[in-house]
Amino acid sequence: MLAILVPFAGMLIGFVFGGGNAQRVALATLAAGLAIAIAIANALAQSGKAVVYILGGWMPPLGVALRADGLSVVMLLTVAVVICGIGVYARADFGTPSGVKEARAPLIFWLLLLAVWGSLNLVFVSGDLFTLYVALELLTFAAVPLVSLDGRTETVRSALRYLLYALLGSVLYLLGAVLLYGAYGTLDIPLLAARVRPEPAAWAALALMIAGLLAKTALFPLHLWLPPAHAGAPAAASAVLSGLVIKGSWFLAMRLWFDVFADVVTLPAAQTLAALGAAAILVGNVVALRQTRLKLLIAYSTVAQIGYLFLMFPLATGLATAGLDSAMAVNGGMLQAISHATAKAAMFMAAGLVYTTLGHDRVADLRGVASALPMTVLAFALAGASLIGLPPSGGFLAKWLLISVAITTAQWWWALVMLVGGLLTSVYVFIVVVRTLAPAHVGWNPKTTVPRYQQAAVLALALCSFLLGAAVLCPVDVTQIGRTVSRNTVLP
Amino acid sequence: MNGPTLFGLCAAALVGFGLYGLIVNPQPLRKIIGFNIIGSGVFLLFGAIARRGAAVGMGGDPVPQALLITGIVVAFSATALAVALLLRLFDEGGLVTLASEAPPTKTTADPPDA
Amino acid sequence: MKIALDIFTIVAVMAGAFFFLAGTVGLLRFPDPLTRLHALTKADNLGLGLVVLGLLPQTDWPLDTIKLVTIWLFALLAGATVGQLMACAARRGGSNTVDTLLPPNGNTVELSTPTYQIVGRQPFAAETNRVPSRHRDADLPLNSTALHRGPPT
Amino acid sequence: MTLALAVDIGLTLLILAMAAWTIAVRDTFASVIGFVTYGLLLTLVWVRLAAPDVALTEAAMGGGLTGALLIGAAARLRSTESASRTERPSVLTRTLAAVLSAAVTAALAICVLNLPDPAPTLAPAAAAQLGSTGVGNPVTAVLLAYRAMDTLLEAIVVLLALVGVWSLAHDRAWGGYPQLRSHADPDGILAYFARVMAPVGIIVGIYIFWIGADFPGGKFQGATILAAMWLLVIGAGLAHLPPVSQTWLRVLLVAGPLVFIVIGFAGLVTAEAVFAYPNGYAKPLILAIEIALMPTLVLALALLVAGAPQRMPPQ
Repeated sequence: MLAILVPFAGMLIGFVFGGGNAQRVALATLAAGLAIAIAIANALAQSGKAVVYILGGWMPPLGVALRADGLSVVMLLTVAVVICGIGVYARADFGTPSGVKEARAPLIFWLLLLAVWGSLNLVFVSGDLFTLYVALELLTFAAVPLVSLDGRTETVRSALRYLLYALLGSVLYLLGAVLLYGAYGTLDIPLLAARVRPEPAAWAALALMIAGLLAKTALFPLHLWLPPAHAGAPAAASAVLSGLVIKGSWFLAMRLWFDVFADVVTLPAAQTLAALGAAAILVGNVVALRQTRLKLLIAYSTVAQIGYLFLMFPLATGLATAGLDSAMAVNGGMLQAISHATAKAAMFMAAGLVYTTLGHDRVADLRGVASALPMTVLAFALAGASLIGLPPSGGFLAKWLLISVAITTAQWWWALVMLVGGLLTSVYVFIVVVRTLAPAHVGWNPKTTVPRYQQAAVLALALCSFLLGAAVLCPVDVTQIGRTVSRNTVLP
Repeated sequence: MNGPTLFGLCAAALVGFGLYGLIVNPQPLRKIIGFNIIGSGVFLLFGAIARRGAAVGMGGDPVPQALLITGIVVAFSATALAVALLLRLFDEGGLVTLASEAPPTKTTADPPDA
Repeated sequence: MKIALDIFTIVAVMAGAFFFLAGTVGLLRFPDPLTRLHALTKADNLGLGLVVLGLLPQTDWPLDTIKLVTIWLFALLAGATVGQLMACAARRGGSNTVDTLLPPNGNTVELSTPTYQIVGRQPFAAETNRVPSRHRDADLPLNSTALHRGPPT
Repeated sequence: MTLALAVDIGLTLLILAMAAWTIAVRDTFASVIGFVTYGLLLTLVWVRLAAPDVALTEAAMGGGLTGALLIGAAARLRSTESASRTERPSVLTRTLAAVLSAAVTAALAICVLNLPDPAPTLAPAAAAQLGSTGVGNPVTAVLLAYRAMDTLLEAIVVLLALVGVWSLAHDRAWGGYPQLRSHADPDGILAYFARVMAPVGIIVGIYIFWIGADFPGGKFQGATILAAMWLLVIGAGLAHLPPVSQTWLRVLLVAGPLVFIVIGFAGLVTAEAVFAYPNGYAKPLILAIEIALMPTLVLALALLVAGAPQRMPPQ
């Protein structure tokens, strides 16, 4: 499938040419990848069922299949858009300086950007648990060096800590996959879904795999690695890490939960996940409020937003046990993931521009930013509105869907957590925006002027997030394409 | 009790040992070793499962055996990356620990282009 | 004929195993690195040699036989090289800290630590002149560990 | 059968003891040595489990290269040993960790004891299709035909890890030489050993690679041996690692995956699916991929051990 191989091929070619050429290859690959994602989405919408590709003509269980259903395609598109936005933004930060044949940070950044993209696409479309393991490891190896890109001691330490968490996560995931193979003799997701039964092997596999993925997604209380890692990386890399990378392992957790273990999961297990999510929302938001540095504030806000992503599990399970279609809860979760991906990428890049302009990112001292960077502050505010959940943003729609499901399934406490979380989020977003609106000191000049296209890229992503609420107008339920069929075969 | 079951139980114990070492040992290098022991435990379990699948004249199920080779190579790459990070940390300050000396609020958040 | 070969195999392999045992006991009981190395190389060379010799009648001529003998030869070569390198390192380390090579009271309390320390510091000994200064700093505490010998308590 | 079981039990006990010692021993260097020993014992287990391909990989990579990597790191980190020993986790942490580990072990043990009988297996399916791949070793067939995608991704994993390791260079050393920590004396015994050993090792490596199509062995095992020989020669001071900016180095590094991708996509034209091989051409194509992957893996594995570039090339 082109979507996976094109980024990797781009990475390999960029590696050979090195230097400034790597950037050119990367940007060309970005354009091609975006086109491919749109083509796949189009194919899916035309046919109305999942696009399945059997690699090498070897049927599973012996061979490996790639499957793009509604969920995958939505994520493919999101990632393509966000990566392109980040790519445009990063041209200024990671251009190879003239006169140098090749510089370390730019080359590595562009190669890893493509690698992150390729591995995310693989996570979204792969239909085989072991291929997914390799994809997770690829994602880890691409993400960890992004953290330590500037090579300061503190970021190297964060990167090492991140790597250890991530390795533990993937080895636990692999352990679960091994148990499943031992019990059911296949690693193919649809085949497994048909064979898996509620018994010790499946429970242990579910627990291990989900625990491993939680460590990689940084759900509370396994979030300790995230803030220093995400805040320490350069702005464009933070946007990749916070907006996209964590969504890979979250997506996989969701895929396992709904597609593989649909008959195994229980409501109490889902409630446990959501309880962790709720704790993440409260702790992450409260700690974010107390941060003095803008990037750390945004990083802790990521910890909180990850919490929302896990509230959908009991809601969907609750709908399913009530005999209703769980699509509404799943859509809520997906929308939350998409709006967070775009909003958080925009916020980190906005913080990067603020830093470039001011020379620091202390929250207490942001005066003058609004006059120097009007587009950036607008983008930050729009992205913040999406995180808070103000209409018509994507965040609003996501939270609205989740809250209404919570009320339908009589789980009002999750709705309460979401409302409190939104309130806390609004406090720190407002603090930041209000501070930036304060007039600058007399005679103050920006340290560096920021190129207009960087601001535009940030604003575009923020607008994506803000206007995502329009998805409610979308006539077809895109995420559910190609999923109903498999669900019917799973359930007797 | 037969060979594969025995080694499967051994693998279970190895995962436990490795996990304990990974959590308890403060030194990063020891954590990396702990990770490798967990990894080998997982591989051993997979190997025992492969051996149970012996059929049609093969000593074991070839699919897990091939995946094991992939897994071992991936684990080696992970170890190499972790060791490289660790040595860079050592080069920087000589202090090799995962505990941040500073509370997280003091972590500098400077992009490199500053 | 077959049974004679089998008996030969059993005797030779057992003799080899005995040398391995003796070598291991020597490794544990001998007082200083050089004698320990001596014990170890005896085990490797003679023990492995006897095991290989004993297995020869059981193999298919010629490929497996040649493979076995080659394995033994390479083990000899590697053992001799590493033994030599470790002895050199022990010597160098010992030239200024002779007493560190001797255990505190001749018993085997800290069996393995001294040998490991010597292995561990071996790379440093020769490279101090070609690595950045920071690595030289690393060498200093190392020597002092060697002086204290054994894990600090 | 009982004798075999006795051997297995003895092996299991040894391995468990070695793992426990590796975790518990205070001295890091001792722990690393313990881990290498443990890896070699595991190799024996793989033989007992009738997985010679895995045994070769484990011996070469799990014991060998990982061991070299860890020994090098432990030797450099020795000076921090006493400092980091002071930070010990609290009793509470240790108890919780022990409980958690014991719970995981118990859960796994229950699963192991409850594995279905007869075990599900793909061996018959793999055997049935073996003829159309043209190779005789089913493990190679899985790696390069049935699940070719995984193998391609694995090569990319190794490369990506290498990029990650290189990214840890200092800016001023970018494009320079990775510095293997050698203590070279060109007339010393190690140099002599390398002169004798390297040619033989290269032959052995290529042999193991070549027979991989039909017998236990293959590119990963062979590449590891070749990488080890290269490192030996460099460690003995007879050669240098190339600077990371060399074009030939990068071309060779990406050649394997790129050839793999190209042949994979050619399958789209010649055999109607990506990674499919046209009838009758499976074996030559598989060989072509393996040969292209070989230098990639040798270089990448050796350079992973060597670490980030540290010294600038002379201007």
